[in-house]
Amino acid sequence: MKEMSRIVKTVTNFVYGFIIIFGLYIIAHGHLTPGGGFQGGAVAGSAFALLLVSYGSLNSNKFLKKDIFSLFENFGLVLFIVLGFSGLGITFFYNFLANSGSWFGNAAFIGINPGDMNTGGVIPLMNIAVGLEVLSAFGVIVLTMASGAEFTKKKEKS
Amino acid sequence: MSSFVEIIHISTLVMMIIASFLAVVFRKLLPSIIALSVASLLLSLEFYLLHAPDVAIAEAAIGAGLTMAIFIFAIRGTR
Amino acid sequence: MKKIIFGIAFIIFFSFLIVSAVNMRTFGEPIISEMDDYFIENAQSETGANNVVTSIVFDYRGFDTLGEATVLFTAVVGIVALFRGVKR
Amino acid sequence: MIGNLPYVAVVIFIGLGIYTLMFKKNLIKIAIGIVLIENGVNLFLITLGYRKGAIAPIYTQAPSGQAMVLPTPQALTLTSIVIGIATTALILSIAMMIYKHYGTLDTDEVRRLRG
Repeated sequence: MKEMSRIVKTVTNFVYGFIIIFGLYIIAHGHLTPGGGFQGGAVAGSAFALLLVSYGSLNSNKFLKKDIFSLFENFGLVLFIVLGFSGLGITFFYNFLANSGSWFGNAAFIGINPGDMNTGGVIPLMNIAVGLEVLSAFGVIVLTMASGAEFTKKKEKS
Repeated sequence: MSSFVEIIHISTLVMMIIASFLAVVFRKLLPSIIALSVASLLLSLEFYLLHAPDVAIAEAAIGAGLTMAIFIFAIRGTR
Repeated sequence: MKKIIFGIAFIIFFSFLIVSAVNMRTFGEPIISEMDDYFIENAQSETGANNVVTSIVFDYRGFDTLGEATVLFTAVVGIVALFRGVKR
Repeated sequence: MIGNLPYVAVVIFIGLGIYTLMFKKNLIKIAIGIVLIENGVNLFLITLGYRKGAIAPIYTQAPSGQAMVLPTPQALTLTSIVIGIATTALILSIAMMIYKHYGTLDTDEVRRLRG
């Protein structure tokens, strides 16, 4: 796909950082406000789709590398499985950090409260792992399909 | 007060049905996909009206953004 | 000929769906809700998260999320293997 | 006043999707039909968990003393949406490779040109 006009590229340069920051905010506050790993990963992945559409698939291969995305995807999935196996002293997927006083281990107020960032046990760590995996997976899907569209279309007669 | 919310609810459902009907009827592929994206965005508003903000964020990001990009790559690859 | 048979089958199926949708229980009044009431009551004291949906997704039903992550990983591997011969 | 209108909307979504799967010949059009069926199923799951006059199931800054919507169907729908985008991407990739191999997207043509 060819690159688009200068107006589209200027707006993209201005706006894509804010979209990625908003996605990371949704991932980090997943246990207090609406959001979580899936939603934040999807929002940040749409920023990569915006970059790819506006700059064209040939130019954007210089700053979006498929191998780095694939590496982060594997890292997220392995981190999620390790966090699931860590509570195996009692059951699989046991929340061993909640109400323990260490990382993310404050006891939550019961009932309606303004929210404390330091609660939730193992849930924020799992949010980060799943968010990393979903973000990288959407990046790999969009990059691969954009380079495959150049491959499967009919050659123009020159 | 509640009747106002119900009017918004009913009009969202009716517009969603019209948009998905247009997505099936159109002959050319690009207008059809734009109608599908509009239907998905209205479905996200419907989820918010049913008190499910988590699902509304996910549907707005995935259904209206990434599905559109993937379908456009597929059309560019098959012409 | 094939289109006529498919059309008749589609009309019968669609009318069945319409009848069953009109005769369903009233909108906005769930009947069985013991499990959800337990989740709403005890999610804050057991997991410490304010968002009940996130505590269900990552704590009570972690197996579903594990299967979902595996399905997403498998789909990505399938797409990359399908376009393997494409040079950048 | 609203009655059972959301269930009727679900049925119309699924009916349009099955009509597209039955009578259309283009492969990308068939993918659009599958996406419509997914939307209908997601709306059905959310509609089953709705409770009239309740609030969203989040305790942060909520108004006090009201019932909450059932949270389990929302969690399952969240899983369903991500699986839907993954399968749609796989379907479209296979359609692009079929176009590369046969040169057309019509299903009858693809069946005739076998070999």
